This record gives sequence, C-alpha cells and structure tokens, in this order.
Amino acid sequence: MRMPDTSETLLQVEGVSLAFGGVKALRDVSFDIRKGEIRAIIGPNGAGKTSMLNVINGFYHPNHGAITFKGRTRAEMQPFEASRGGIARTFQNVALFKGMSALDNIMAGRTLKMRRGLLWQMLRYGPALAEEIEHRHRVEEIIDFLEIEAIRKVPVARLPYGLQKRVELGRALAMEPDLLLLDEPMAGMNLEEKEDMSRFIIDVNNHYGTTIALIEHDMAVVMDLSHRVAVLDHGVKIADGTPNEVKKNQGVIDAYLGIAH
Amino acid sequence: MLYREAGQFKTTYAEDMAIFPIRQDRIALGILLGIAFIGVPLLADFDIWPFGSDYLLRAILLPFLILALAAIGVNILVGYCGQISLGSGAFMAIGAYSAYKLGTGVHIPLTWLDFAISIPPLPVLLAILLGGLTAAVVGILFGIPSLRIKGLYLAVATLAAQFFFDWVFLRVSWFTNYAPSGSVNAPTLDFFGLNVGTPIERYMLCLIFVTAFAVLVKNLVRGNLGRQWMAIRDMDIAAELIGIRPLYAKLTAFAVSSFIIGVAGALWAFVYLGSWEPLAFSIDRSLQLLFMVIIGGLGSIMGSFVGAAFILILPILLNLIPTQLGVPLSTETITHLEFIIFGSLICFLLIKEPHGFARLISIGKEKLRLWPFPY
Amino acid sequence: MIALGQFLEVLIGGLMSGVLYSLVALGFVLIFKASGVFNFAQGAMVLLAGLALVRSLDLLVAWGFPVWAAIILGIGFAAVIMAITAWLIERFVIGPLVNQDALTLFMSTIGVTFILEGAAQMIFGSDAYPLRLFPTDAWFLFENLFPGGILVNKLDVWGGFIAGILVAGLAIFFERTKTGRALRAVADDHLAAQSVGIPISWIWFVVWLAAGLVALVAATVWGTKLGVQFSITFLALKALPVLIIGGLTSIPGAIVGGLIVGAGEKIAEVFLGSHIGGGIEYWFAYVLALAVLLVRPQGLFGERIIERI
Amino acid sequence: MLRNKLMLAAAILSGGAFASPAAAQNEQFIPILSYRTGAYAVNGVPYANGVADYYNLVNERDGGINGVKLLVEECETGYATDKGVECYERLKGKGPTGAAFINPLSTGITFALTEKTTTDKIPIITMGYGRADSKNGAVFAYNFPLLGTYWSAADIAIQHIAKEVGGVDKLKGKKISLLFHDSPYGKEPIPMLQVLAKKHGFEFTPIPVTHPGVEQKSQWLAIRQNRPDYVLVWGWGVMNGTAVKEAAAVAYPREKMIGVWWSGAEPDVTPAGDQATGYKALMLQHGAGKFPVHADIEKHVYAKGKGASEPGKVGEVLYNRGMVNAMLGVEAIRKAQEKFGKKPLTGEQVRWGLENLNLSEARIKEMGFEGMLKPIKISCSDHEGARDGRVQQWDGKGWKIISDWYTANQSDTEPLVNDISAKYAAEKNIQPRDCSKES
Repeated sequence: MRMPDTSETLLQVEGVSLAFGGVKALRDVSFDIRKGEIRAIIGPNGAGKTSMLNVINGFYHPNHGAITFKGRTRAEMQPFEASRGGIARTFQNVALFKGMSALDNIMAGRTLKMRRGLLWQMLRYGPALAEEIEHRHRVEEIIDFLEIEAIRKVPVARLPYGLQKRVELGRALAMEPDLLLLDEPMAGMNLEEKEDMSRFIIDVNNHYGTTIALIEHDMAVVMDLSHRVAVLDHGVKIADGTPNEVKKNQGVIDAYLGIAH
Repeated sequence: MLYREAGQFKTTYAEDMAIFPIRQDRIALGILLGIAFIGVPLLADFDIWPFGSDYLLRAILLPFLILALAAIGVNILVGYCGQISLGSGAFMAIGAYSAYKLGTGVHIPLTWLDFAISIPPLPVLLAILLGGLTAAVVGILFGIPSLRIKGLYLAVATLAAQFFFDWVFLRVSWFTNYAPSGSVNAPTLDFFGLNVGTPIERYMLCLIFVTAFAVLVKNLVRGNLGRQWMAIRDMDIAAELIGIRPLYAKLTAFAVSSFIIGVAGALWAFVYLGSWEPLAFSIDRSLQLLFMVIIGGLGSIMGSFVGAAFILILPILLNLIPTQLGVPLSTETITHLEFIIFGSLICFLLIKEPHGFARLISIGKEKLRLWPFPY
Repeated sequence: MIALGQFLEVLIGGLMSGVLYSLVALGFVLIFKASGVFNFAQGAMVLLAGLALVRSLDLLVAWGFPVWAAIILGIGFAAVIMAITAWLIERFVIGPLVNQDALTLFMSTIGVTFILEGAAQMIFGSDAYPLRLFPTDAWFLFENLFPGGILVNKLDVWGGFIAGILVAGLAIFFERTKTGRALRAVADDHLAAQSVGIPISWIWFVVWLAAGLVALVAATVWGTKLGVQFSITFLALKALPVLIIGGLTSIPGAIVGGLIVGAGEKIAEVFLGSHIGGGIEYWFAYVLALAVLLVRPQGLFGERIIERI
Repeated sequence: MLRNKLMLAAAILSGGAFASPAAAQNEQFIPILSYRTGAYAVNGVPYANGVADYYNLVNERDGGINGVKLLVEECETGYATDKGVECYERLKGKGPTGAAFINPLSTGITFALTEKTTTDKIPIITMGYGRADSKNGAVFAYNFPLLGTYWSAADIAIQHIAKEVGGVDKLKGKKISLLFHDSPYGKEPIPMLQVLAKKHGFEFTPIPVTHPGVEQKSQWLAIRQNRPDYVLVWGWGVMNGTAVKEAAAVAYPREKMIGVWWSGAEPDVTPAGDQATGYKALMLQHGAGKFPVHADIEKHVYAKGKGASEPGKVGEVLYNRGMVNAMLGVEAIRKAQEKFGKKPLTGEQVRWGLENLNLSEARIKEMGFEGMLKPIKISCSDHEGARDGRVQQWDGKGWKIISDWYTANQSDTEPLVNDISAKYAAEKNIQPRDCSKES
C-alpha cells in the first residue's frame, strides 16, 4: 500500500457543531484530511458521519466551527463552492439521475468543465460539437476504467445496485475532484463487488492521486484501505489515527460494543 | 428483420452521438419529412384526396403542428426539467399578444417625460420571434419561485401566471389596440413579400417552424444543458452537489420553454385562428398541453408529437365514428360518450404504460430489434 | 374613505364564501393526505353527487314522498352513488396505479374527471336543476349602527355551520375510529401500514368514499347557491389556492386557507378592483397563494418538507 | 400496430369529413354548431333543439324547400373557439354545394370565423349576437347579425329605463351599471352604453364577471353599496342565475334588473326560484309561448317521434329563438332559389338570398310566426334588418311581456357602426362595397 507523498493539509474541520432542532448531530468535531491520503470516518449508526460529509460539501451548514479547504477558512461551505473547489461526492443511497443513461450521468459530472453557451449547444455545431466530443473522450476513459462499457446507454434505473454504485463513482470522477467523498461505497454489496470497489478506490488514489474521504461500515475494508481513521460516536470524535491505533482504542471498542459511557 | 442494427459500426463519437444513430430510424424519419415537406404540398396542389380539401390541412394538420410545437416547449419544462406547469396557456397568450402589438406597432406615450416610445409595425416573422422572446422574459420571471417551491405546489403556483395574464389581456385594452370587444385580428401574414394565406402555405410555414425548433431543442436536450435539466429533474440535490447551478438550469428551462410556447402561441393566433380573444389561451389550453406531454411521454421530443396527435385527433375521431357507423345517437349522448371514452383511454394508457407513448414506442423498437427471436 | 360598515360586510361575506371553498378543498385534502394523490376530479365528484341528489329528490317528490323523506332518501341515494364511484375508482384506476409517481396519479384523476363528467351528465341530465335545501336570503345586522346594516347571507352561515360539523366529524373519524387511525398510518408510510395488516385497497376505498361524501355535502350547499349544473365543476379551480395556502395535508389548513382566500379576494375586488378595472379576484387568490408559498413552501399548515440525502 | 391505427384513423377521418352521402344530389346542406355539453349547455341545448326541430319540420311538412331537402349535421363546439373552427372546417364542404350558411352561436367563434367565411363565401348568421359593427354589410358582406345587435339591445334597454323613470330627460344623474360576462360577448355593448351615457347624462359603470360566473359576491356587495338605479345584465349560462340569486341576497330589487335577450330565458331564472320574481329581460322580438307554428311542429315532428327536445320545453324562450333563427335561414334559401333556381345552392348564392330577404307581415303570418316576429327587410347597408324589442318580466312561473315595442335609434348606433367597421376595413384592406349599386 502506497503512503501519501505529503503531509500538506487539504481540508481542516475545526470545532464543528450541527443541530437539527434539539437533536445534536455533531458536537465540536475537529479533524483534518491530508492531500493524497485515504481518510476513513467510521462510527456506529447515527454517529454523524453522513452529516459530517454534508457539512464538508455544503449541503448542511454547521452552527459553530470553521472549515478550511485549500487554505481558505469559512464558517460554512456552499454547495457550489465545494463543487467548484474540487470536492466530489457519492451517496449512501445512490443518488443517480434515474431517468438518464449511465453515459449521461457521467457526462453530467463534466458540467463544470463545459463552457459553450445555450445558443452554441442549440446549433450543436463547430465549437459546441468539438467540446461535446472532447468531454466524451474523457468520460469514455472513466467508463473503461470502471469496466462499465456494456451498460453505457442503459438508463441507470434499470441497473443492478452494484453497477449503480459504480456509475455514481464514475460521475464523481468525471468532476476530476481533488477531494472525493464516498458515503458507504460498499453498502449492500457482496464480497466480489466489494473487492472490485476497493480496487477502484485504491486505483483512483494511486493513479489520479485523488484524496479520498470515505465512510464505511465494513471494518476489514476500512482497515485495509485507509491511511488514517477518525471515529465518531453520537456526534463526538472519540478517536483519530492510523488503523492500528484506532483498533486498539478502548473508547472505540466500547462504542462498537455498545457500552454506555 | 428489417430493423436490425447489426453491422452498423460507429467509428467516431460524433457518429455515436447523432440524433438517430440507427440507420433504419434515419430512413424512417427521412420518409416522414419527405411526406411532410414534399408529399403533402404536392397532393394538395394536385387536389388529391384528402389533401385537396381544406379540412385536413386547416382543421387537423395546422393545429396539430402548432400544438405539437407548444407541447415541445412544455416538455422542456415538465418533461426534461421536471417543473410542472399549469400556466402554459398564459405563455401562449403572451407570445400571441406581444407579437400582435409588435406586428401592429407599439406606441407608449411617456407624458411625464414628454417623450413616447414608438415602434413601427414590425415584419410578421420578427414580431412572432420577438413575441416568443417576450414570453421567455416573463417565463424567467415566473420561474424564479421554482427555486423555492417544488412539485405540486409549484404546479398550482403557475396557475397564478395563467389567471393573471388571462385577466391582463382582458382588461388592459392597450394590448388589444382598444378593440371594443377585446377580440383582435392578426395582421396580414407577409413573409418577406410572400403572402401566406392559403391553407397549404400556412401549413408549410408551421411545418418549417416546428421542424426547425424540434431540431434545435433536440440538440439542446442531448447536450450539456439538457443533461443539467434532467439532473435537476431526477435529483436536484445531487445535481447541485456536482456543480449544476439550479438557478441557471431552471431559469434556462423556463426561458427556452416559454420562448417556444410563446412562438407557438403567436402562430396559433396569427396562422390558425386569425382572430382571437384571451379565452383561446385559457386554463383548458394549459391542461390540454400538459396532457399531450404526459400521454406522449415526458422527456421525449417525438412523444410531444404523438401526444399532440392523440389528444387533438382522438376527440374528433370519437365524434365522427358514430355518424360514420350510422348509430342513431343524439349529439348530446355522443359528446358525453366521447368524454367517457376519452377519460377511460387516458386511464387505460396510464395503467398500461405510465411513461406514455414514447416508452411504448421504444419498447416496441427493442422488440423489433430482436424480432423474430424473442431474445 | 371606506365606510366601516361596508368593510365589515365585505370581510364577513368574504370569510363566509371562503368557508364554502373550503368545503370543496376538504375533499382534496382527504385524498392527498391518505394516498398522496392530487385528485383533480373533486369538482366532477361535486357535480356527480349534486346531480344524483337533485334528480332523485325531484323524482321522489314527484312520486308523492313527503319532502323530508325525499331529502333523506335522496341523500342516501347520492351517498350510495358516491360509494359505487369510490369503489370503481379504487378498483380500476388508483389500485392498478399503486406505486406510480405523483404526476401519473394526478393525470389519471384527470382521466377520471372526464369519465365522471360524461357519465354524470349522461345518466342524470345536463340541465340546470334548482336545489333548495337551505335558505338563501340575508340577515341585516346592526342596522342601528350602520346605514343599511351589515348583510350576512343565511346560506353562508349554513355553509360555515356545516363545514364546522364536517371538520369535527373528520377529526373524530381520524382520532377515534380504527379505520381513521389506519388512514393516518397509511399516510405516514404505505409499507408500514401494509405490514401491520391493513388492506391498502380498503383504506383507499374509504378515503375516496369520504371524499365523495364531502363532495356530497359541498353539493348540497353549492347546489343551493348555483343550482346543480355543469359549472359547479369550476369550483375545483377556486378550491386549489385554498388548498395550497392551507397546505395539502392539513384539514384545519383547508378551513383557514378558505378564510384567507375568501376575505382576501373579496376585499381586494371591492376596494382595489374598482380602481384597476375589476375582475381581479379571478387571479388574486392564486397570487396570494404564490406569495404564501414563497414564504412557506409547504403552505401554512403543511408538513415541513425535509430534504435528505 | 400504430401504423394500423393511423390507417384506421385516416379512413374514418376521410369518411367523416369528405364523403358525401350517396343520394344527396338534391339536398341542401346546413351545419348546426351547437353546445350541448360544458358550462353553457344549459342554454345551448334548448336553442339547438329549436333549430333542429324547425329544419325537421321543413323536411317533414313541406318535403324541404321547394323540393330541395335539408340535410343537417350537428357539431358540438362546447362554446370553445378552436372546436368551433374545427367544426366549421369539417362541415363547410359537405353536401352537394357545401354549407348554405353557418350559425356559430358564440361571439368568440363568430370573430374567429369572420375572415374565413368571407374567403370561403359562406354567410355567417349571428341572430341577436355577434359583432355589432357587422351590421354594415358594405364591409361585412358575409356577416348577418339579424334582428338586433348588442348596440341595438343597449339602446332598447336605455329606452325602456327612460320610460320607467318617466322620460329621457329624467335619465340625467341616474346610475346604471352593466354586469357583464368578461368576454367579447359581454364587452360588446360597452361602447354604445358609453355613448348613451354621454348623451343622456347618466352615470355608467361596467362591472365584469369572470367566466363562468359562479362567484359574484363582491360584485353584488359593491352594487349594494353603490346602489345603482338599474343593473343591466349581460350574462350567459350560470352567470345569469347566479346574478339573480346574488341580487336577492343583497336585496337589490329584481325589478331594477334588465337582462339582455341572452339573459332572459327559463334556465336563467328557474334555479333562483321565487327570488327571480320581478326580474326583467329584453326580448329579441319573440318571447316564450306557443304560436301556430308550434302546432305544426308537434304534429309533423313530435307526433312522429322525431322531436329533439323534451316536449314540455317546446315553446321556451331559447327554443323559440332557435326556431326563428332556423326559419330565417330557410327563408333566405327560399329567396335565393327565386333567383338561382330550385336546386341546392352555394353559400354565395344563399348570401344573396339573405341580403335580399324581405319578410312581410303576411308571410310571417303564413308561416305561423305571427306575434313572434315583426317584418324584416335586409339590405346591403343593413344586415341587421330589424332592431325591435320588447321587455318581459318573470312572474315566478313564466315570462310576461310588459312593454310595447321599442325600435333602437339608428341615429345613436349608426355612427359607432360606421366608425368601427371602417377601422376593420382599413385593418383588413377591405374595399367597402357601394351599396347603391347592389341589387
């Protein structure tokens, strides 16, 4: 396994708290993501993992705290700042565009990189067509990489779950992100599919050097994949470190075994 | 066996991205366009049944083409962008009345400035396109609430546009050039010195408009903007998180949709009706257009045509059948039966195929590709 | 200068006619709440119920039944018709469409609208039939305070009274009866409801029946006001903004929405409309609804829309 | 499969629209545009029944017009303009000579068809409705607003009010409101009433009611505050009955309401019950009741089971109006046959018949219409032919005639007719005919 080249911090979360009405989803959570690493966030159900990702890409706005991304500190992220800044995302329950083909879904991930305006697109001639073809090339590379050539024209609603997850990863990769957030990329998969997905995640990290933050329940996968692991429980960070350090942490063991503090 | 794409290899992405990548589809479309552009005028010119008679051209093909165009506009908003609108009739009206004003000359005295805005009567083609543009501007304005209001709530909110503009064109007599009855007459249809008067000329005019817009829209929806619209439709939150701006996507959908609906409205008024009142663009029209796109197929240009044909022609057929068969029913009973059958067919179709004719056709095509083998 | 008396009169009149819109809006809410179906056919159901009532009533009176007996039997007959309608709709339209998206279901109710309008008029006739169940003249209150007094229409008062009973009845139905509680369960989660053993088709039949009976109640009041005739179906369009302002899922919302729409549009028409040409109540309710939605996208009493991902 | 369906569709369409019945060589085709469904069916049905029954009578009793049988086909418009245009296109070419004339029974459809009928050379009869400026036959060669336009109606209504208040000079300072259906139909009288208001010095307030007119509370609350001396009602369908009921609710005297002749039939007052008692309306010459011609209809049509209406409704106001309308068309064809021969005629020939129609008192009596109609003479410059009316009042059971005949003042209406029709002619590049040279 490859270790990240640098210790440069890509994203820093400091003292983030988030509450919905009376329910506190996150309490004073701080952690960082270094450039090039695979960072895992784990924790029992309802620990606030997805909320944390939502805070990072601006879908939720924290009540307190600060987020520093690429050297810029903000009290809250906006979705367009996140996507423009190079944060891409997959979702716990696949959030694909159901009525579109796999190809179109991934092409949609190129939106930010396409420049031609409405009138050019309407004519679909000259520069507009050239742009469309250029991006199609890039998307086809991703399709090859994810080994989904056979299904590119199939509406995603008709695909099995495992393939949908792969298309969603493809859509995120099409954004050429600096930081890729994966929310339970292997949930509901069988062993073989999990192996495929793990391979893709490592390849993405290796080949493109993309920084990855992932949430995952399967401990074995997490321990194998990630460089560093943060553990949340009831919205509080209870441990942070390399997989081996976290494995030995008593708080983590308690949280997973459900012992009351 | 005729419908088989085996052996048609695409060697470039451009080829793969053509409107109709399958050769048989291209041939079928070519034939259809050939009939529409050359066949119909020839048949009409030689007075060959049934094209020699005005009825088919004036009462069926003309409204079919114009309403299909409007349905394409509605489909952009409802089918592609997922924003349900019950106010399409109003945007047809805006297109029609602004084209009318621009075609007859605009004069706005600004007395307090001691100045007047005067626009001489514009050529009809320009008036129609600017009518569409006006509708697009208003469309953007009424699209802004869609950033906050969603689903059926938005649908009812669009009724505000419908009823408000119904009222404006009834009450503000400036729009009707102070006609005492509020009913206005279209200017002469003079296109660069060519007077479009006979049914076949009117048909050709609408056909050109419809074909041109269908191609342009088809290009849009399979390009980047189309993908943005569909992304917003299918899952707006995820779309936003991959960098699609809901504001831009929704408002362009409102603009393009309203533009096309506006042009269709101007054509409906100028070319089909010739003389009209706001009632021609009432809520009934909005509902009719919505039926067309849902029955035809949301998110399908071809579906808009099929839906327009179905909704427009079915009632006429139902009306004709009893007289044809010589069933001795009163007009009253026939009309009530027509209602019942029409409603039943809508329900039946929705139960059989909730995604409309477009899906039925694509399923049919898939079967045809495999035919005669079942798999 | 607006006289206070006139203002009060318009306000009261507006509130009252708003309640009459609520009677129609309630039917929408019932169905939407339980099945997520936006029932476009509610107006047509009012027409059907009204025609069934008034035609059977006329016939019974002609056969020599005393009026009170004719009214009871006529209402019974109309209720049976609405039950049959509810069963047919559940069996042949909504049932087969279970699990389709909201738009498809909405479209199917438009199909149902055509069927009901055609069938109702074919069976019961398409004339205007007078119905006189309630007094339609007016009281003039506080004649010593305001010149001419404040006009209050008796029919409106009856309408308000009936709406009150209806809402109370529905509240009891939802809170106290087994079926009512089951309905609420269905509204919350179709799958959960099915898993505790409530047949969904039965629930939907009950909901459509309830909406049909609400339509019948609306038909008694509106039929007295307008005569039973096709135009009664246009009430659906007047009820829509009421529904939206109140929130699609709230029964009290339908009443409050009605009050707001009624008072708002009458005051606007009388005091504002005269300055800009009149007829503004045609769109006023919708613009009001739009304004309310901009502040609260789920209506005043609607369930908060929580976005999750 | 779809293709098959389309073929079937084409077959039915073509059959329905283009095939002419086999034995139709000596038949005159007349289309009936009617609305028996929708919001205005309540008024559309009795009218259409009257029209259908009269054509039937001509066939059954006389064997047609001078041996030329009438071939009739009805088409449902639902009062919608585009449906009306479709019906017109479908029916205009039927029969051996095409449609004799068209009667759209909707002001909106009339406006939409005015230009088309001129091109197709098919006269358009709009008896008691349509565009008031089309009285000027020099500009509107194919439009025939027979018996009275809305401008004539407005003038007659004001004449009656003047009589009730005790003279034209007493109109000064009176308040007259117009409660109108917010459509070309309802707006049509406004310019005339404005002219009259200026001339006589009464205060005129138009009050719009939006289609279909089920909700009029604010209008009537405003009327209650404003207390106009008279309220003219220009409604159609449910709007009429609702107006009467709301008037009762605000205790506005029904005696001070005067409906136009489209707001003065049985379906307009019966839903209001006793509250309608005292309500007045103009008569388009005829009123309700049975006349000698009804005996013929009962004998030749209903006795044979061919009647269109419930027998109890024969003789209602709108039924009678349908009959008069059909009769005038038939007489125009008869007149045209004098010139062009006793055979099926084209629309252009029937137009001549209409323009030269001249029904004397004797002829009216001969046809059994005595008491329903005064003599009518149409000419190139006057496509209206007659502008007489009376006022009737609902007594709770039936309509009673309460006034003498009024004739609309041409001096009032004519300047407006000339003005507006000249504008139309300019807009459409129509060279008005020289009526002195027409024969």
